[in-house]
Amino acid sequence: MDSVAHGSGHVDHHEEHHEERTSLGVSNLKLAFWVFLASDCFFFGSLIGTYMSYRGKSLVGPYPQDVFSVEVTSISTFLLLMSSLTMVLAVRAAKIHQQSKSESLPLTVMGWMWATAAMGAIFVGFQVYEFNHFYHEGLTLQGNLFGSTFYTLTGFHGTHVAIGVLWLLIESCIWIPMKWIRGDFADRVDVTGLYWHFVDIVWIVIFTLVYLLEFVR
Amino acid sequence: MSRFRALFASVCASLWLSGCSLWPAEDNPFTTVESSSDFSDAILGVYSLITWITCVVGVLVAILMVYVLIKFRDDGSPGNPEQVHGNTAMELGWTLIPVVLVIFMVVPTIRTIFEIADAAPDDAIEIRVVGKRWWWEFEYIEEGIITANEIHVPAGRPVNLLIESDSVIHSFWVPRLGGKRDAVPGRINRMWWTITDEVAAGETILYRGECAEYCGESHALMKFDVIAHDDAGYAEWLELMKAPPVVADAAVREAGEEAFAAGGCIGCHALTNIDGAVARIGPNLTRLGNRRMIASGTMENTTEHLASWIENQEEWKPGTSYNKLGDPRFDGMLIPVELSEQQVDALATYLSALQ
Amino acid sequence: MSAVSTQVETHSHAEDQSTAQWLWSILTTVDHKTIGRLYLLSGLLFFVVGGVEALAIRLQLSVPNADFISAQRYNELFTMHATTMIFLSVMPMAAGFTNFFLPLQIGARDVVFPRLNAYSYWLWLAGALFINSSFLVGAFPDGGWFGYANMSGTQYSPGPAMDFWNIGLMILGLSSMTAGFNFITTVLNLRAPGMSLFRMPVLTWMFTVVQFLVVMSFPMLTVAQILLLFDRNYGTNFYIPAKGGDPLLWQHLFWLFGHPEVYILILPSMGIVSEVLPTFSRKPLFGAPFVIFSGILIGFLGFGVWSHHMFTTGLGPVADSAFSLTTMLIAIPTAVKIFNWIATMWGGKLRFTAAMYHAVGFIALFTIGGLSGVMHASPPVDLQHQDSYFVVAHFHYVLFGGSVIGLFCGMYFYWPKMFGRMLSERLGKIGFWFFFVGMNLTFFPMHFLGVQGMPRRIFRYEEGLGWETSNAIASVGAVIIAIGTAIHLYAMLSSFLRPQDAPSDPWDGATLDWAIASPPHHYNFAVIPEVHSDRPFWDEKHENGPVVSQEKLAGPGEHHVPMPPPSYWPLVAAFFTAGVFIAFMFGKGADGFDLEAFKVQVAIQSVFALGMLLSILAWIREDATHR
Amino acid sequence: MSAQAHDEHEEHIHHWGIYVGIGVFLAIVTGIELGPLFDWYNIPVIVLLAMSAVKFFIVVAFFMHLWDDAPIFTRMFAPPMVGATLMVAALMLLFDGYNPTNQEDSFAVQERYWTNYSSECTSWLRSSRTNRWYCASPAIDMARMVRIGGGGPEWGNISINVDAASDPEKLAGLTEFGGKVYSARCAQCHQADGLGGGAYPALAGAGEFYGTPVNHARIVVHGLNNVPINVLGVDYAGVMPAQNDLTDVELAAVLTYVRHSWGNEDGMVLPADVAQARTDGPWTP
Repeated sequence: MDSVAHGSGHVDHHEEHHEERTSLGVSNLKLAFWVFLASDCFFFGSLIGTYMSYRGKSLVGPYPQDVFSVEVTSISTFLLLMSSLTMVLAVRAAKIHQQSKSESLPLTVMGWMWATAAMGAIFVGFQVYEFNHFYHEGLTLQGNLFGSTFYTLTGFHGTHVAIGVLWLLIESCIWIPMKWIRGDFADRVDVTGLYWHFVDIVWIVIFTLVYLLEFVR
Repeated sequence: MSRFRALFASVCASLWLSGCSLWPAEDNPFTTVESSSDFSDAILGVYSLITWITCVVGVLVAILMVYVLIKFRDDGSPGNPEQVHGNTAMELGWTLIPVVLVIFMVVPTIRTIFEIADAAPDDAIEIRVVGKRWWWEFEYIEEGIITANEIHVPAGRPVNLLIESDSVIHSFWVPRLGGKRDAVPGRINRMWWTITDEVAAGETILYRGECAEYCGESHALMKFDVIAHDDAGYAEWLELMKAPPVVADAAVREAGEEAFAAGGCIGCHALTNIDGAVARIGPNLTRLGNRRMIASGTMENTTEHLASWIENQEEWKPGTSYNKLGDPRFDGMLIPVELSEQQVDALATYLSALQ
Repeated sequence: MSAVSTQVETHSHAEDQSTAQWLWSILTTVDHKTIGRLYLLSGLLFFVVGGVEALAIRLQLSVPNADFISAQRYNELFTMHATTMIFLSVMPMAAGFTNFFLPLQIGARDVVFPRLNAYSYWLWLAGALFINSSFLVGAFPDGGWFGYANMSGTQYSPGPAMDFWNIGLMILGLSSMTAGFNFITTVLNLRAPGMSLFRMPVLTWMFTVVQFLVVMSFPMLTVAQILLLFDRNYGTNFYIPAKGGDPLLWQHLFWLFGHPEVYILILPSMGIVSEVLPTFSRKPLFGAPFVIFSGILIGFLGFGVWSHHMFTTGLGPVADSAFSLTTMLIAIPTAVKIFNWIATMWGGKLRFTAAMYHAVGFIALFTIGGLSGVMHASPPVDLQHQDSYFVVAHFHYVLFGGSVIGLFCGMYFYWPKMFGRMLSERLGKIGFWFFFVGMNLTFFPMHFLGVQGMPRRIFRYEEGLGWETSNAIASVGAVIIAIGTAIHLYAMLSSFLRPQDAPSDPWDGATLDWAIASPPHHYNFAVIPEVHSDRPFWDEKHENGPVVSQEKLAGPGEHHVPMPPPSYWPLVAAFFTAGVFIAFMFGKGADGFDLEAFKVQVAIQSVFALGMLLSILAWIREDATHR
Repeated sequence: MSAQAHDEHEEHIHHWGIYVGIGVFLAIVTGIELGPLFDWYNIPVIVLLAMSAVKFFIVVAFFMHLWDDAPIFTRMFAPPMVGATLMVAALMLLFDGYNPTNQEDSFAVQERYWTNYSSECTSWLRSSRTNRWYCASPAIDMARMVRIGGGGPEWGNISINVDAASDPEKLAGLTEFGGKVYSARCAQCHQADGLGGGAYPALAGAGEFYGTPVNHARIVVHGLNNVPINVLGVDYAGVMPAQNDLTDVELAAVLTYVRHSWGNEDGMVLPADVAQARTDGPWTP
């Protein structure tokens, strides 16, 4: 429910040539999105705070060492990292296409976005597999504190990634080819990129605090 | 208790409206400004200091405002007043004054925090306080006595309270003996005080307490008493509680014990003079006759009240009957069997006779 | 809501629309002014609802051992009184002023994302109606506005009551956050040329700080409520002590949101007073940058003080000292603000209009409330004050004496600009005195009740505790406040019966919003003025500075300036978003996780989520085609 | 998009090689971090956190372009990031029981829960990774858990070793211990004399109703929820609260006590029967 409706009804004028004047010279959409990321910082901050506060306080039941199969998780971490790379290349391609002012279909941009979406989808797939595997190992949402906090934190992150994949697919398959976005098309792809990178850095924090910290003496 | 603290407390207490408080304990049993323990002495010290500072500042600001409102009314003369935008010196001034006042308040505050929080002396009487849904269970850990809604303590000796809850969050508060501590389920909060009032031989002083944290329907009816004795009185109370009372009148005893078993009271209540009555789900009824109030401060302890309480708990304390929520986990009071009139009276007279 | 019927036209060339056309124009409005009026009037409506709940509470507490109202009904009343007053009355009224005046004061034609602005209002309305719909099901929330854990869990609040409260507040939280993104971007990006940040009016500064607080504090509430929702629906054990969970986690997360929330409630009123005082003292706000900086400082220190609500839960001396220090630090910027207000009046030519009455009343009452607050910033004192009526007195002085009287000051000051009609000064002053006297009669005795040890949220008290007289006086005072509210409402409703004849600058104001028509044309500024100081309109009128008033810049009457067309997608998207949240009500297992209930919930939720997705796509598509 | 904003970004398109280089660097750092997972080497916690922080800032600075983008974005993102980090640290401090008395208190309180908790685990799982046993049956009766004082095993434990004892010893031991459990948990409704009354069925002489030991155990372990039954000619449809928080031995003892009191002579119920009853699920007529 964190996907914010990105209405883009600028206050703008019918005359094409008269551009919208902004006081800071930055795009409204991008500025609003950074504010959303600031808010999401506190959202994940609270979830990570809950997980870290309850770490080691489970009375009973499977502990992290008992269930973590980190080979799977490290592969999905690599995937998410590389998807961040493809996303940056997509944003770069969008800027080039924007400057070249060509009317043709920005295939390179769509290509990179599909790659990102694909890797994101695989990451979510790994996440679902991991949840299933842990469930059969006895780690349930209701069983103990570790189960509750772990599934809530990684579950909400997984939902954010899923929303990101959906956003990438809709953008690359509907908005861009059907020209729903006109003019500042690089701006839209840039904002999608910001969301994806934010979700990636949150995973960097989660991967370290939840998984790696368990195996470090 | 460090000597310095006592000195500091007395100095500030004397500031407190020259000793005679506006709300004396006689007609304000829950007053927070009359101290009867070292804990509340310390609090009263900081309390009166900060109250004085805030009142003086409040009066000064009020005077300043009234002056400005009267002096600078619009006298109808044309033109605008001098367009003053600001004055950094004054800004600095009224930033530093509050800083000084804050320092003046913070230093004694932090000193008192650490004094209140230091560990209780070893010879303190340890009492486990368990907040339940709408009554208090007190357990004298060394003595092995379990009672409800009344704490008996000797004046002059430190009392260490281990406050916890087995239902929702309550808050243990005896205003005259010091601040409140929340009874949080899953955690033990400590508080200790020594009653400083002198208790004449054979006499007792009553300090009333209440639950301060919202805990459901009968949150308002969860009061308890702290009764201070002199050392002899306290020792005598201990024996009383340990030895099961003898009910002289045999008829009352038989009828009472029969009703106690028939009504299923044995399932929840413990009673020293009935063997097998050891359950701790309901309050411990040992020597119920001696208690001042019943149903945790809801009504005076008379046989009629006891009978009507057994008859209909919901009317006295809303929310206490099981079937209200139909949920066995509810800590309410339920008599599983319809008791006849005589059985209720027999129970009431029997329990009142446990003196 | 009938008050809205005669007045609100989205376009100033208001021909006689049929009621259906007018209603459709409301439902599809994207004009920040219409949304501002909707927020204000909805806030007023719920202020009356909250007031009635308060009267019922005071009735039950007027005499000892009263049984006008049962314990369960009383617990529901005080929960809904607090939730209604905070989330459904004071915040929307402040949002109404923010929506209406933030764009005007920075010289913008509208907010950056007009449809997102409409979406926020409709989502807010959905949340408000959803919480109150619990009344129809007979399950009014009874866990307190704070909903402390392990009492708000299924074991001790088994019914759907706390689910209504929990999910309703999540909807309200999301609506406030979306509005926050919108306003922060508007303030930063759509300022008039020449208006640097420090040339913005103080009211807009306070609105901006509030929006930052909203955006950064509501996530903590949302997370706390998600964890409570999982505990209640799916049997997780975040707050269940039996399995290692700690009820204090809820208190930490709730008050991490809670304290910034109370600054969200007070800063708009501080901004309004900082505009009203200079106008009626005929001189600039004394030390405006200091007032702005202290507002920012109050806002962000607000994130570091949350545990002063938890001094009695035994956090340990170190935590208590730290939070006591940060709490007392907030007293300093507050004092700076109060002294600056008084210094503004010093040397001025004070004109006592109804708005000025309320502004001076605000300073007096807020000072008392602030000082009584400093008293229990110190943990030893707070051990006696916490959960007693002293705290009730404190926060009613700052919330009623501060926020509410500040908002009513804003109504008497800005009504001509918002609705184009003057409010009767006579009724305003009478209403103020009823508020002032009633408020002091009600809440000052509560200080004494607190010192006499009366705990909060008790539905009944016995005689002989010394609490009788103060409670009786308080109940009488509450009736006087009710009369004052009635007088104010009468003044406002009767203003709609009079023609729209308010001048565009009734109080000789100093900021851009007074430089345009009352009520402003739908495009606000035909020509966006150049700003050279923090009081552009005052400089034009009194210091023959550069011209900013629209009459002179663009000539009188209507101009054709294209504005974004109305759109119904915000309403549709808000409906589906609310549906996604409300579907959680159906996923509740009787005792922990129940797969069938979860399947029903997911089915309903995916339908609404799909609807939300499609409406967002249509929303974006609409933008592309309407270009 | 505003015109002048566009020119500003015009020349800032980096060569794709930079991004790929950064991507590779991040991958390498992540690879190093995985060392302790496979027990190749250990990394001190501080170093691990530092490595993650470096990855974090690189992604924020270069992939999210905060390094060369408008400063307002950095000013918008940095304070909340610092705020969120401080909040996590504050919550960890407040919850780790910095206050020493909290620490040993919470162990004391949880130790009480643990003893109640461990005795109820009906099925255990062993982790294939650490060979540690852990409880896999999450169904814990909350009511019993939460009662700190009450409901404790104040009836002590059984005097005999049920499996080893001979039949007569077993019967005597079970009935003696069962009596104590009965008076504490069952007398409240079925009365001490087993005659019940009102909404509660009599147990004396109800042998043919509760039938085989496993059936009898199923009725008591899972309870009855408004199931219409007929005991000694009287119809009941009330609620028999589930007693699943009692252990197998306690239930076997109380059931044997019932089957050998007030004139009943209906054989013994053994812990194995109770265990079987737990898995068979609730009894239906």
